[in-house]
Amino acid sequence: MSLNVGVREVDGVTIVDLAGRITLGDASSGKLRETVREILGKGAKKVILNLGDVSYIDSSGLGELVSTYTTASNQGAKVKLLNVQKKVQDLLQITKLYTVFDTFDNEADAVLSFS
Amino acid sequence: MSLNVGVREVDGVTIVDLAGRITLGDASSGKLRETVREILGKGAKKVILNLGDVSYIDSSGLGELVSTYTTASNQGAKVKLLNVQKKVQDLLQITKLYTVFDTFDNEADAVLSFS
Amino acid sequence: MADPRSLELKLESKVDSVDAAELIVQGLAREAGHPEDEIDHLGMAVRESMVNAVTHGNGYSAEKWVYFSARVEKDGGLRVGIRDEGEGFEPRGVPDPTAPENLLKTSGRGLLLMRALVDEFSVERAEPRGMQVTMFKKGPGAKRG
Amino acid sequence: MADPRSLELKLESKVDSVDAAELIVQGLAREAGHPEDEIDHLGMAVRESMVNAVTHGNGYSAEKWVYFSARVEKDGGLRVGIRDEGEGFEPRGVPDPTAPENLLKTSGRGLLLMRALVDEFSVERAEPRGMQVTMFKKGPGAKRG
Ligand SMILES: Nc1ncnc2c1ncn2[C@@H]1O[C@H](COP(=O)(O)OP(=O)(O)O)[C@@H](O)[C@H]1O
Ligand SMILES: Nc1ncnc2c1ncn2[C@@H]1O[C@H](COP(=O)(O)OP(=O)(O)O)[C@@H](O)[C@H]1O
Repeated sequence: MSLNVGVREVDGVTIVDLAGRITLGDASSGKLRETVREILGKGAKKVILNLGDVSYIDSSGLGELVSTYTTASNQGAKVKLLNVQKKVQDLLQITKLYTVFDTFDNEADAVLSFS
Repeated sequence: MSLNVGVREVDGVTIVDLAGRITLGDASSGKLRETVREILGKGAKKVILNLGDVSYIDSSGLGELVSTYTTASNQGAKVKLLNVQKKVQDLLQITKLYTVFDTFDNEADAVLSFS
Repeated sequence: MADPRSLELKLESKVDSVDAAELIVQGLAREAGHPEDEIDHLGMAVRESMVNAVTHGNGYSAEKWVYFSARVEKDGGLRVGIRDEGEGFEPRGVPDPTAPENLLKTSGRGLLLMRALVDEFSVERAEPRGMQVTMFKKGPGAKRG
Repeated sequence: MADPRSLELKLESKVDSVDAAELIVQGLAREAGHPEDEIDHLGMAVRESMVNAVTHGNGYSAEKWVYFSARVEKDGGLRVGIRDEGEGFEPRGVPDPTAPENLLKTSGRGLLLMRALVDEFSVERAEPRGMQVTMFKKGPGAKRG
């Protein structure tokens, strides 16, 4: 149960590609948190979390997403979500977190939304 | 995890219809054994076990089939198998029990084989 | 028609037990013919409840057990029980995580998710201690209410 | 590519633990993309081994545990370990159940089935007591040997 994290940049926007599960008790949460801290440390202000390959998330994982959001906000940065799978979308709905996150189905739209 | 057992007669042959799982630790094994004892007690000499709806069997279940076979033999009766599913057939193969049991895919053929 | 079956386990207070309970329930639901998205939902609800039992309830203690039970009914309905040996808590005292002032908290969404993901849900104090969670997912043939 | 994951459980010496281990392994194998008939075979092998640990090994004793572990590798290969706390036995002393003189025995086919149903199998005495069974099923992409 691991989370793979990759980072790339497109037109001044930092895209974090996530693949796997974000749940309690594995190294996954730590990895996401650390990556985002690093990115923000380098001065990134526009961040997209690509959840296209995140098949599973639990309430701890949702907490991690929120933590990413608030950490970024505190440093004047913005976090948006890309390619949220139906299963995860359902959880954002139930928890009303969809009111917190801008979400996109298309990478180009997500990148453009920052300008 | 239950086994359902039904008994009927066709042309002097007693057909025992089994449905479910035959495994250790549930009431299933007892049920099969008891039914066969009853049938033999009533003088049946030609018995078919219809395994068409038996989806799962373990080594205890195989032991039950063998026990049925030997109990019957001791009373001059014969037990044959009908509609053995692929999964169960594989186990008969591995254990060479296919050399003990006559098996049929067709009820009419199975019934005829006794005459 | 599903094969009625049930199992009861005493599980250690650790994350592996969470995974185990989730896999077991998913397997039983699949066998009973539940559709894939319902299997996922039930699995998630069980996961959340097991996490609470292991963390908040038993505090990962090697001296405390999680009592897990699952029962498949004739029509495929699936009842799951999860009991811990912790201090217990007052469910009515848990703040609503969807209230605007709580929306940016990093925890507190487990009970909300459990309630939303199954057909029946209850959480109450257990004897002699701890909490008892019970959830029920209707059989695949049952009309949704 | 499968998500590598693993779990270790201490299970009671009862039939419910057999069902639990089988469901867990089937779930992991399904997640890792094994085909249905291989999932069945692995599940059966695990069932047979758990039955031996619970009955012959631990004699259903409430004081003895079955130590179960499962590990999914990157390529989907699945390794399962089952250890009991019984007296142990000498595997080479077990009669061949396919020999003509044993064919009508009502038991003694478990080890034969386990060996036939997985890709690698071993059973050996464990420290400080009991038996350790290890089985391995290759990942769904691996060439069958
Ligand atoms: N089994 C339990 N034992 C003790 N306290 C619990 C238990 N389950 C839940 N709680 C309490 O209820 C709160 C809310 O739980 P939950 O909604 O699952 O969110 P979270 O686990 O993220 O805090 C927990 O923070 C905890 O204080
Ligand atoms: N874990 C174990 N501990 C002690 N003895 C065992 C164990 N597993 C197997 N055995 C011995 O090996 C024999 C053969 O086992 P097996 O092939 O599984 O068939 P069965 O369980 O039907 O007898 C058993 O009868 C038992 O004597």
